[in-house]
Amino acid sequence: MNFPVIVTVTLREGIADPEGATIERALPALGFTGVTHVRAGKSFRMTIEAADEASALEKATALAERLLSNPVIEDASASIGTSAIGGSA
Amino acid sequence: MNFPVIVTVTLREGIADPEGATIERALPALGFTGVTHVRAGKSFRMTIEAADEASALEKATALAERLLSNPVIEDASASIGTSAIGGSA
Amino acid sequence: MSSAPEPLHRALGLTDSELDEIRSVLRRDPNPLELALYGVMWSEHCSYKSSRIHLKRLPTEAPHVLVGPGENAGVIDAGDGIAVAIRIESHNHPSAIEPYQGAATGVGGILRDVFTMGARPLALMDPLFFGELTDARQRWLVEGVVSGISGYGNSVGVPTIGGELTFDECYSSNPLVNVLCAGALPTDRLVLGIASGVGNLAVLLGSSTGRDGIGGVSVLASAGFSGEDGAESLDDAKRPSVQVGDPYEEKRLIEACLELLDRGLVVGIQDLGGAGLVCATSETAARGGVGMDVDITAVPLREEGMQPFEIMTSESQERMLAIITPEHWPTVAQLCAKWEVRASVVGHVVEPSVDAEGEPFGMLRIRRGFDGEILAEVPASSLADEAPLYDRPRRRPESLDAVHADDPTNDEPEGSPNEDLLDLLIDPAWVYRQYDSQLFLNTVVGPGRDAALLRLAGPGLPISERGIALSTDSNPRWCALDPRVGTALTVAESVANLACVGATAKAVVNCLNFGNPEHPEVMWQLSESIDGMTEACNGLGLPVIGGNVSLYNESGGNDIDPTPVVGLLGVVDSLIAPPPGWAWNEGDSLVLVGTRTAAGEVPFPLGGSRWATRRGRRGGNVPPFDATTLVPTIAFVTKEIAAICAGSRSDVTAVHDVGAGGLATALAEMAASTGIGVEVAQLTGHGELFAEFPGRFAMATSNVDAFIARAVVAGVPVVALGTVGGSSLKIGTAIDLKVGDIENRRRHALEDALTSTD
Amino acid sequence: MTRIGVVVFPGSNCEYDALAAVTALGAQADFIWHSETSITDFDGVILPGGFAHGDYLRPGALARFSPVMEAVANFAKEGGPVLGICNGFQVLTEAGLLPGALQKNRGLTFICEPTTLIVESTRSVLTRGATKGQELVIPINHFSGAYTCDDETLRSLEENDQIALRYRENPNGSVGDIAGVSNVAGNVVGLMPHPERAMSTLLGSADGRVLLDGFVFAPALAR
Ligand SMILES: Nc1ncnc2c1ncn2[C@@H]1O[C@H](COP(=O)(O)OP(=O)(O)O)[C@@H](O)[C@H]1O
Ligand SMILES: [Mg+2]
Repeated sequence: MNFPVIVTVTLREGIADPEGATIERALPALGFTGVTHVRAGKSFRMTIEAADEASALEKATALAERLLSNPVIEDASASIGTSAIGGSA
Repeated sequence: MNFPVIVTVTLREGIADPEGATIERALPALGFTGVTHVRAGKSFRMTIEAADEASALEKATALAERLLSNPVIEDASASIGTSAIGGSA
Repeated sequence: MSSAPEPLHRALGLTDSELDEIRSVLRRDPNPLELALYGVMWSEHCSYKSSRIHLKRLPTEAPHVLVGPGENAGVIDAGDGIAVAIRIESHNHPSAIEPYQGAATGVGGILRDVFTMGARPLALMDPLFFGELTDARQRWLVEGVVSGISGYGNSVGVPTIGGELTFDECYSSNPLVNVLCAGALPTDRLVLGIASGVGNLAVLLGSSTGRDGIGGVSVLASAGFSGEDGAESLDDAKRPSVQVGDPYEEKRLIEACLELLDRGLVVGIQDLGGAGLVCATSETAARGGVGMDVDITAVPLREEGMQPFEIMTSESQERMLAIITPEHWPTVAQLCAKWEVRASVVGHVVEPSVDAEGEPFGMLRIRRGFDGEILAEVPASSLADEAPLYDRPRRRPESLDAVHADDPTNDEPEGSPNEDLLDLLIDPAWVYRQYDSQLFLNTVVGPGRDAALLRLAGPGLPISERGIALSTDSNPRWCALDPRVGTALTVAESVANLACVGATAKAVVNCLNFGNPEHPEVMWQLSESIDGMTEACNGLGLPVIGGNVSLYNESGGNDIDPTPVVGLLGVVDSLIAPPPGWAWNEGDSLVLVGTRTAAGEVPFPLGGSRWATRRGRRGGNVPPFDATTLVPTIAFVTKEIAAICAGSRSDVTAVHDVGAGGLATALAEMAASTGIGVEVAQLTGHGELFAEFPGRFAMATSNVDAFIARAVVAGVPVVALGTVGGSSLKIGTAIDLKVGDIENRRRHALEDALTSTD
Repeated sequence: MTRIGVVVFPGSNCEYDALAAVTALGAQADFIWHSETSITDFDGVILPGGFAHGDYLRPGALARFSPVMEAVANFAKEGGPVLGICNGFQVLTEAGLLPGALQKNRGLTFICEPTTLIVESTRSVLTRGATKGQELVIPINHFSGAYTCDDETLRSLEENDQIALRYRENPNGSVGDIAGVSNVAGNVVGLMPHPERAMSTLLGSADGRVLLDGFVFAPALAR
């Protein structure tokens, strides 16, 4: 079975995030107030073939930790998505 | 009230995604099979101050569309997160 | 939306008379696919139908020209068995909607034009034009475009060694992003985009094909032409035609193609640019006078349900078409596999057909399988070379007389000229610091000075002591006042830039950015500009070896100012020491080489100068172009500096041409670059501070008598202006500024403007 | 004759420059394609700059899985000198052969400009020809060059004398102004600046020779 999966990668707490900080600084000028703690990261969508949801998630977690993030500076988490892209194939 | 929000930005369907394609090509050699339709994107976590969840989401969506993505090639979506980062700051 | 269904040919951008023309070529009605092929190939962008009759007037020949206009890139013989290929192109419209990808794919496209010739790309340049930075959208465009060029150029591994940066209201809705690429090859390896040899294979290399950039042709999807599967949805038609670049794919493609060429495995090679596969197959077949069968099913696709018209016209990036002999196919396939470059045989070179008069011609056939159904069948050259040419109406703008009369030359400065000068200073370092400008260990003079200077060296090239110099120049302010003289002066400015690094100019490429050619005023500007370039090139003995025309740069009915961009390539015969820069030494004498005033004691006009433009004074006249005084001055400076490059001792310590912003700006830049001031005793008038007339040089010398004597012998006007020293720039009674303040203002001008938040 | 291997990944782009620098010093240099599984007959290995595998995902993230990296790790384990320049440094950290990570520059733009480096340790194979405190003008050219590590790692780097080079003026936000680090043994070293671009005054600086000469000509030392 095919499962849509989303992996999100964020910088670990304590690691400086200049991109998030830059966005946060720019917000008030654009009229957005009350937005704080902006952290920039990456997201990956994919389709994973597995026997069931649990094993799809397991596979995704392994992928997230081994490849999609650098544990020295990043945290990763995987979840089953509502709509992965490209199911049409 | 403060709401943890996650904004995800992905390339629109039909727009080439060389990063996703390159990652997908590399996977089998790393022992990951059955992973397809990999699409790389960005994610942003933040804390939004708003009266209620709905208006936090509204603010996040406006932010996502106006600042965090270029609608010509990207789709953005906002959701209330389970755990926004950075309460400690 | 209009309700009356538009005839298909018009929806595809073809006029009724163009449809008639197609009918007479085919001697029948075209089918929708054929119509789509003509639609893209006969577009202004691909066919140059409005500009071609004018471009023919440009001088294109010189003994060192190996390939002139018409090929993917122009090529000159640079000596020592090395040829240099160069090309410039625009990517204006894509950059306006997605600045990062628009600029990035512009870089990718120009690189392919150059390595198509067998040359390894060694240098990029990026002339950029935006609206004023007080507008937030312009700041977004600048950041996007610059990071797109940086992101693609750095990653693909070609240094960006210069460019231009112009801000003017007229580019607000229509930014210009031009990119130039130069590369080098062993002269004996030159290849052309020709398909020859019946039985040879056309191999598509690189990326898979998606629906990228199927701009206008996508009407076919909504016009009910759906092939047999009818799978397309309305979404397909609305799909943005933005292309995404993949520098990693391009890098591997460059290495694979150069290795194919090195090993003699290809007969001809052609990049896929505008109009994609139909352009590459029809051009190679037309040049070779042979036919070509294309198997639509052999093209690797990235998306499902793609129809033949989409496959043939897609502008997916990072693709090349190589023509090879069948026996080389296994080796080619293996080599491509090593570089992880996809390779597929998509075409067969076939016997020419014979027309009604018994003349042979190459037929392009699009088929479903090489032996399968024929979906389209048209003479290749009718697509590639036989688009109708137009002599569109031209008219000198009626307003021009009034514009000329509104002359700022005698305007008195209001307030302090010190402030005027500080306002003119802008260091583009914020831009070029983002570009790898050093790769290949060739960059002797990088971005930020008058011209870039590179060692003529690179992987696989014969050893040489030579250098090549490059400059891009434009002056839309001049060209708005007088497109003919303005263009001629732009060429002069470029030649002067090259002289500052000791290089002798060898060849010109140009990118002609103009408005809507259906406006007679725009056609007049274009024609005048081409005449001006012709006049300057003839006067300076320079061939034009390539170019690009970008029309329809307009928005809301307003055309941009005429913006011809000149790219100039020059050669330094011996480059073993760096040329002097802008940095003079305490105690040097400052001299001005070149005429101080226009004819007699008349000051140079200030029309079109940056000084006047900043004050909102956009009228007046430009100075005349005069090759007879320019040529000896340029030759003198070139010789002085070339001697230093060749390792000779010299009393010349600094040189800078007087360009945009005039003499005051040139001196301020020199002072800022070294931290040492200068005192100039007197001036002929305030106009002399800011007048812009190319072919004049501010130079510093440690032996003013010897220097002046040499200039006099060469018959070149020269005058000692003052003495270098101290910590201020003082010019007569007009300017008195601390060098530190100049440096500070100049260094931060761009970043301050980009980070302002209003 | 000393023979240096220059590893080439698809997407590397400074491999010719590294080759030219090594040959200019009088040694022999040859490319090692990333699919090679062993490194034999080399006295030292350089991982050059560029964008291995497009730098997709993260710089070095995919390159670390190239077959050659196992051979590089073995070569290093046996004491062979390994130098990662720029992207090569990023690959070495991703592969765990050097501590820390390289993040996007503080200013979020690519930077190409000359920097002044201070030699901090002369213990590494790269800096052994230099003197402690020596200043060298060497250009940087990167987007992700901000050296990052946690406090504990930073302390151990200092304690073990693993910080080879620091910037005089920090251009990118690197922790502790760090420009280059080595492993504990000193035979694996990575730096963001490009010594191969500073080999001749014609191009602006010849200070890179001090570093590369040390790397190329005392390779057997640690073995
Ligand atoms: N967009 C850019 N990209 C790279 N270099 C640039 C760019 N804009 C300007 N430069 C560099 O800055 C210097 C000054 O440019 P410019 O003012 O156009 O010079 P000039 O007036 O002498 O022709 C040149 O060396 C040029 O190459
Ligand atoms: Mg210029």
